[in-house]
Amino acid sequence: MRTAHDLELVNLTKRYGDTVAVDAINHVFAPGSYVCLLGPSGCGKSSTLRMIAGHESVSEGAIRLNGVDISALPPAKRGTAMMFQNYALFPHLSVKDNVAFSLRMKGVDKTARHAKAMELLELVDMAHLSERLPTQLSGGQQQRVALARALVTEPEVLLLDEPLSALDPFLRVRMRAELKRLQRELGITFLHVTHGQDEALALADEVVVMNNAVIEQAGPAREVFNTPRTEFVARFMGGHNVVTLDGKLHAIRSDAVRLGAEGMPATVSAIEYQGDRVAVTAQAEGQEPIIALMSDEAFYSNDINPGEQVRLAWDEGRLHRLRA
Amino acid sequence: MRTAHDLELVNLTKRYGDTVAVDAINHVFAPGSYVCLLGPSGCGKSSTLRMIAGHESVSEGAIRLNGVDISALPPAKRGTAMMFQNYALFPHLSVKDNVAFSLRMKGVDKTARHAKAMELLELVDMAHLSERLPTQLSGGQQQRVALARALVTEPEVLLLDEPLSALDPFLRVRMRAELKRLQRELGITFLHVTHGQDEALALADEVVVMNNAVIEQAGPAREVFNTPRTEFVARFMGGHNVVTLDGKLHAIRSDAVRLGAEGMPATVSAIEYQGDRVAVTAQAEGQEPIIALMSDEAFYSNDINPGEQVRLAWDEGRLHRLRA
Amino acid sequence: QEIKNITLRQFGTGVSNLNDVANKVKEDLGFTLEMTALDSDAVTQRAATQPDSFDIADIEYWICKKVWPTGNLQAMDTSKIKNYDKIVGIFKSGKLTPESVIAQGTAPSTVGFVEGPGGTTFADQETGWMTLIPTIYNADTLGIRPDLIGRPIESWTELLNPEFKGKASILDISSIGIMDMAMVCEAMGEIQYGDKGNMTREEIDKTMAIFTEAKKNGQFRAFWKTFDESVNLMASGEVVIQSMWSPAITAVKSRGIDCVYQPLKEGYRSWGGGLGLSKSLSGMELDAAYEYINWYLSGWVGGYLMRQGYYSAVPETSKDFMSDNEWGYWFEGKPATDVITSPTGDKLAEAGETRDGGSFYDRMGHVACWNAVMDENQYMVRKWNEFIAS
Amino acid sequence: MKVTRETVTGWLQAAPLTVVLLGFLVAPIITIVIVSFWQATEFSIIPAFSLENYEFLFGSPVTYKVFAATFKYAFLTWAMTLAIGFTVAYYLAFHIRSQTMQIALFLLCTIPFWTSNIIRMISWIPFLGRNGIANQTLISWGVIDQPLEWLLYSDFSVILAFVHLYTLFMVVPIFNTMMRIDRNLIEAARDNGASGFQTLVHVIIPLTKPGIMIGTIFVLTLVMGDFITVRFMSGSQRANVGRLISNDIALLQYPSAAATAVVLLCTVLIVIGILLRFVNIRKEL
Amino acid sequence: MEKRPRSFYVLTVIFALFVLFLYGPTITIGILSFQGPEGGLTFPMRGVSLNWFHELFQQQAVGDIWGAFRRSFMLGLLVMVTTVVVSVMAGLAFRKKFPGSGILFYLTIASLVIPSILISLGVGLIFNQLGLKVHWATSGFGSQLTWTLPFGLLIMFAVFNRFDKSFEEAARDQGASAWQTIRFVVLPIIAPSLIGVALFGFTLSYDEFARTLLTAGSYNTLPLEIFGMTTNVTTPVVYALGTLTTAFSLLIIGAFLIAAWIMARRRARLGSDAGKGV
Ligand SMILES: Nc1ncnc2c1ncn2[C@@H]1O[C@H](COP(=O)(O)OP(=O)(O)OP(=O)(O)O)[C@@H](O)[C@H]1O
Ligand SMILES: Nc1ncnc2c1ncn2[C@@H]1O[C@H](COP(=O)(O)OP(=O)(O)OP(=O)(O)O)[C@@H](O)[C@H]1O
Ligand SMILES: [Mg+2]
Ligand SMILES: [Mg+2]
Repeated sequence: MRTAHDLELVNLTKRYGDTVAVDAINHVFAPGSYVCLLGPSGCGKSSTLRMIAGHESVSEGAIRLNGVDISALPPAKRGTAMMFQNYALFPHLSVKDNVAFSLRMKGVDKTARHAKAMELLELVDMAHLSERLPTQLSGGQQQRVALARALVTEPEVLLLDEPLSALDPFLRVRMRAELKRLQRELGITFLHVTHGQDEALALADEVVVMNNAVIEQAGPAREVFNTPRTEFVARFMGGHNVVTLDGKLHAIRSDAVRLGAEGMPATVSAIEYQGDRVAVTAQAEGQEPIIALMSDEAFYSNDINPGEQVRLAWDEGRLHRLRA
Repeated sequence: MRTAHDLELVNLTKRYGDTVAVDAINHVFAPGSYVCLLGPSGCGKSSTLRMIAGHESVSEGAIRLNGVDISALPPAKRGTAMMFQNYALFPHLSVKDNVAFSLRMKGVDKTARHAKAMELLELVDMAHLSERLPTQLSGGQQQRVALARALVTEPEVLLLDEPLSALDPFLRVRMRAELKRLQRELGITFLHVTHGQDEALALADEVVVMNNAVIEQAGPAREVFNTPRTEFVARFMGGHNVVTLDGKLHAIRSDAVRLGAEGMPATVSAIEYQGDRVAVTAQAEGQEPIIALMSDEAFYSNDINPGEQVRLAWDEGRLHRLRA
Repeated sequence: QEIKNITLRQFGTGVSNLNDVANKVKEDLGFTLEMTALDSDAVTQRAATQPDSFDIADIEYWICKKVWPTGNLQAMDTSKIKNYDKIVGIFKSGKLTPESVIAQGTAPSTVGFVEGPGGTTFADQETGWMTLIPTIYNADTLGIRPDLIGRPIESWTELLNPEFKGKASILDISSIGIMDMAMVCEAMGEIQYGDKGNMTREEIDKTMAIFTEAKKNGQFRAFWKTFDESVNLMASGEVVIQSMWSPAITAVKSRGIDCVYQPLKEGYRSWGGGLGLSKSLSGMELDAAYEYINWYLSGWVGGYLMRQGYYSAVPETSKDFMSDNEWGYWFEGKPATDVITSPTGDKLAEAGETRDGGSFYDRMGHVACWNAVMDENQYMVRKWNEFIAS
Repeated sequence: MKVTRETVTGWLQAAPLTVVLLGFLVAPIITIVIVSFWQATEFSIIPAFSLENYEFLFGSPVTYKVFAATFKYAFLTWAMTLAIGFTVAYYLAFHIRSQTMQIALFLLCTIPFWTSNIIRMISWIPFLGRNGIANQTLISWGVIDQPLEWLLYSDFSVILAFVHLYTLFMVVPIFNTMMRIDRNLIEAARDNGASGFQTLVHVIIPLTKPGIMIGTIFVLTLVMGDFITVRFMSGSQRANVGRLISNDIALLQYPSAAATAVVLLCTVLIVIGILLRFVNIRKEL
Repeated sequence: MEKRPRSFYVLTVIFALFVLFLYGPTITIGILSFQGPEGGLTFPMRGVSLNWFHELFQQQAVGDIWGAFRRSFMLGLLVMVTTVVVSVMAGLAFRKKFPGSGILFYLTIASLVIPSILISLGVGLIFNQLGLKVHWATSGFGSQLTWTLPFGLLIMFAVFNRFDKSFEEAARDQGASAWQTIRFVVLPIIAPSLIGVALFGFTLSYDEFARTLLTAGSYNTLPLEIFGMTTNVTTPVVYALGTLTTAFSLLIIGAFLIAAWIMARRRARLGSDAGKGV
């Protein structure tokens, strides 16, 4: 679905000397959506994001926002704003001044810019700490300030490079709910880079999986999870086994694998407790290890131990053919 | 179960000036077990571990290994070894020399110590890169080398401070399987600090949950997960809702909460897609938000949206009373 | 211990601390002489404060006046000096010729003798115990660039002549500079000094006032402190008239630049240097030191110094080490009959040229004052600092 | 405080430094202070308590003049070295991307320091003199028709030499601080619409302050303690406190030199003390 | 290659001018050191020759350049080694909290900011009053240390601020004694910075004038010798010396860079997986 207000990457390429970090990717991001850019380390996520933000020059191709090629514009003129992984808050400025920074650069007078800054700090629930210096804040608090600072420029697209990776898991789950809430309230596009697939699934309207400098698959979270197109996506998104049947690769969700009396013979090689579920890894001949995910009740009602012989079965209908 | 070969903390206390980082904790670790020390940031996990390792002086109390108080011994004399969060590989030494370091300190001659080092590198599958410098290794590779280096001293207890946090999620899952395998093969105690409860559940024979400088709960992973003793543990271990019934706090697993025609009335406030499952957050009167975890099939067969009125139900038997 | 193994450490300014001398000593006497060349401030400091750092001090008489009371030097027995009798009168009676009057300032004869080996106060006549054995001396005057001035210069007053505004210089060594100033002020008729070498505070104030005024008016391009600076100032044309030392003139000339050591009607400001022995010198080293001093006066060094334009304390012995042409040119003030070269072989004058100021007696006979240390030295120094800072 | 093994090790490790400082810093300063109350004749020091040196010092207009000149040189040199040093450090830190190149360029800047200060100073003279290269070039270009007298033996040449000698002492700490600035901050500023200049003013300069402070400390102390550059480059026509002291020393007026030294020392320490209030040197390195 | 902003070119020009300014005297010296035998310290050149380089290796009329050079070199090495050792020790000490560290720190700063001539004066006075002999290797050496040590220590602060404590803990964990930890872990890791300290120490000492002035004793160090030489006819020999020094240091630094480059190459040949998710 193309509208006039989308963000479009056209043959976007980034080279660092000989390494091609981003290889002629094309993609259209729908306006007002929460997009997660997902992929393993070094696949070119940050490079893509930084090109969009204007912090990295474009080697080839174009970036269009609202139909205009913005790839030669300075960062602040693009209608994008960036939130940095380590937040990059100015250590010498108070929270309020950090948020008001871009207004100050525009020459907005002090009262006006402070008023605006306070408004955004309200939005992220940080107004009460507006006088502090960044070093006096916890990780989560710094993150909110960084968010407020990025939003004060009223961008059409907010770019976030691994915004949650510096937080501990507990906080991470809380902050991601907050990010999602904000994106809904503001109705702008969030382009969020992560390498956690759980984060991507939880947040994204659209998931873009990158690998080796190209986009492997893009689509709604559920689509990408349920119908991975390639082996890579299947493995990377998790929750899937890749099995070879008749020389062809298929994906089967781990929770669709049953241990029972019939099916493929295999040896249990590992058992991983996950709280409310248990992952049983079994090794079948000619296959990569296959994981069967079962509820803890089901698991503990049978007594399965590593080394045991089991049989693996699944409904044919849940098998999903992968592209070679 | 006490044996002669256990590691015991007796009234172990650590103070930094006025802050009490560890407050008179007592615990016995069974030999040969994989223990995860879990808790939020700043609860005193690292301090505890570092006292055991001998890198932090003990303010009060004792640490006994094999019945002997080791708290005054130098690190290398304790029978413990530590693997550091950032690995702390000596940047000027090759992988092999890093692993052979402790033998060199003991005066073992070159051939002997290199042979031993190679043996351990085989164990962690890094023998082929033994000539490289640490900076030429990826995070995962560095981690294995650090592991080999720690194991070369043949410790009875291996201490690991957030060993996986520097890795990306994909690698993290792979490395944790490796850790678990090694611990089994070696049969020694691993004491692993983490703040990821999934990591703890997947790895640990025993989980020790700390909060505010004390141990909140300790026990087998399944016990801690299924029967959290306090509200804190219930929330921190995840997968649980805390509900107030008759003025008393109870924990109920999220996957035990059903949305249906009867039960507690509530409003759906958020929906989080998790791949093979969906978490529906609902707000009931007088309660904290309650999460119902359901399979994606179940979720998508009903059409539930934020703002909708639902009813929450569960089997009485699955409620679990919490200590105030 | 053999004399060959003896090492004597001598320090002084670069004027006479020449390696050629040390080499010749090794050759003639067999022992080692180590030479350290310092700037004139450091010379005073070392003589006064570091008696252990030297065996032989090559210093000027006015410095001796400061240093002797510290007890760092020992008096020398003149009976052990073979050529003592041939030393020119300036250093003994103070008179060059029996008719001469002793010039103002710290004349060498006034600080040349002490009462006995342990004496701390200077004697006013020959006693047989000398503080310094004189070695070198000269008469200083103003150096000029005749090519850039283009008219005769006859008086010290020209230094402050507004014609040379921004092109004059004096030296920034207070005890010497003040003497040049005094020569100028006296010549101008502004001040009548009782003793230029021992001014009263009032005289000092007046002198300084005149020069401070001139400085403020931009009379001076720079002040110089080292030999080298004076050469460069003159050679580069920064300055056309300044107080200067004789070899500096030679150095300027050797670059093919016209430069004259201008005799002036008011006379010369003179200085003399000699060798002193460290207090700690004794035994064989002391003997060696005497031997060295005797050798010093025996003519080779004298000739060497004379051929640079200085005078030897025992001119007679030097004559044997100079050609007739050289003796005639340097000592007698006669026109050169052949090219005159320095000891290191640089050409200093063509045949037919005469030395500025003429013969030894013309020059040393017209000494108006000696470099001096005055009673009001501290006061003078402070005033000098004011002058520099003004 | 409890004496642990750690403290003892600490003391032992600090001992050599302490010994050197006690022997060659504290003791000399104490000596200077004591001697400053003594008197001197032409040739020796008289150990007798007297305030005469200080009375003279504070009673003399020269003292104030010379101190003023010292401050003037210090300030002007500081301003120049800061401007140049900041620019150079900025260039090295933010415009040179490869670390090898940074090191190479930096080393390039240090090489002249291997030639004696004095030789380097002397060599300015043929360049700046009345008939020097600078004047001749300017005249041949027709920029001027009279040689510029103020190029040499003036405040100009003094400050030029100072800047030449000491700019590197400003470059190093500023460069060091700049290298510690998180590059993301610069990008964040750009993202917030700051122009290059605004980034400089609002982000880089505030964050470079510690380095500037340390450089300032270096330069100020070096200039205030100098006695030889002023002499050489002003042709002895100007004086600063250092020269006052060295003149006194030259004339063996040690007590008087010591008194001036004490006053200079106090001045320097006060100035540095004030600067140290703004920066924690140990943390900022 | 990234496109450079215009400010880059402006700043490059400024930097080039700065280098030219720094090298101005060096270049002047370089040119003048090739003066003909007749030439002096100033322009114009009177012929071109290697005469003064030749002269440099002959005995001078006055003084002893090579002796002074030898002494300065020796002293430089001595100061260098001491500076490295003492500042490393002090650097290690300052990482611990020990009573008196505050005072010692401020003393060090004082040592840095105190005008050089005061040290010279003070040390001279002390030796004088105690009747000790000043010598470049005792009083001169000590005086120079008051200048090089603060620098060394400041560099050590910078180094240790960036030094990861867990290296030491790892070493202790591996059974290294305190001394072994320093010897086998800390020193090798900070070695590159120690080269910096050493270079700094040597340069500062080699060029030190004021602090050695009253403390060098009978024999001159090179800067004093050069200063002493100006009391007589100075020849372009001093320039020849300067030129040789510069050429020599360029050579050393060049060799150093090449060595570093070769090392990097050799290591790179082993390959790298850094940054890869393996
Ligand atoms: N400034 C640079 N110079 C040279 N190569 C670079 C540079 N930045 C990135 N690269 C290379 O480009 C590739 C893509 O890098 P990028 O940072 O975009 O990956 P990423 O997906 O963000 O990885 P991560 O998850 O680790 O952040 C990598 O191979 C990387 O080594
Ligand atoms: N060296 C220290 N000096 C003073 N306080 C310290 C020190 N180290 C830790 N603390 C404090 O002790 C408490 C416990 O710290 P500790 O490092 O043990 O926590 P942690 O559980 O490991 O946290 P994290 O998960 O963030 O690593 C914290 O409040 C911390 O601020
Ligand atoms: Mg990235
Ligand atoms: Mg921790």
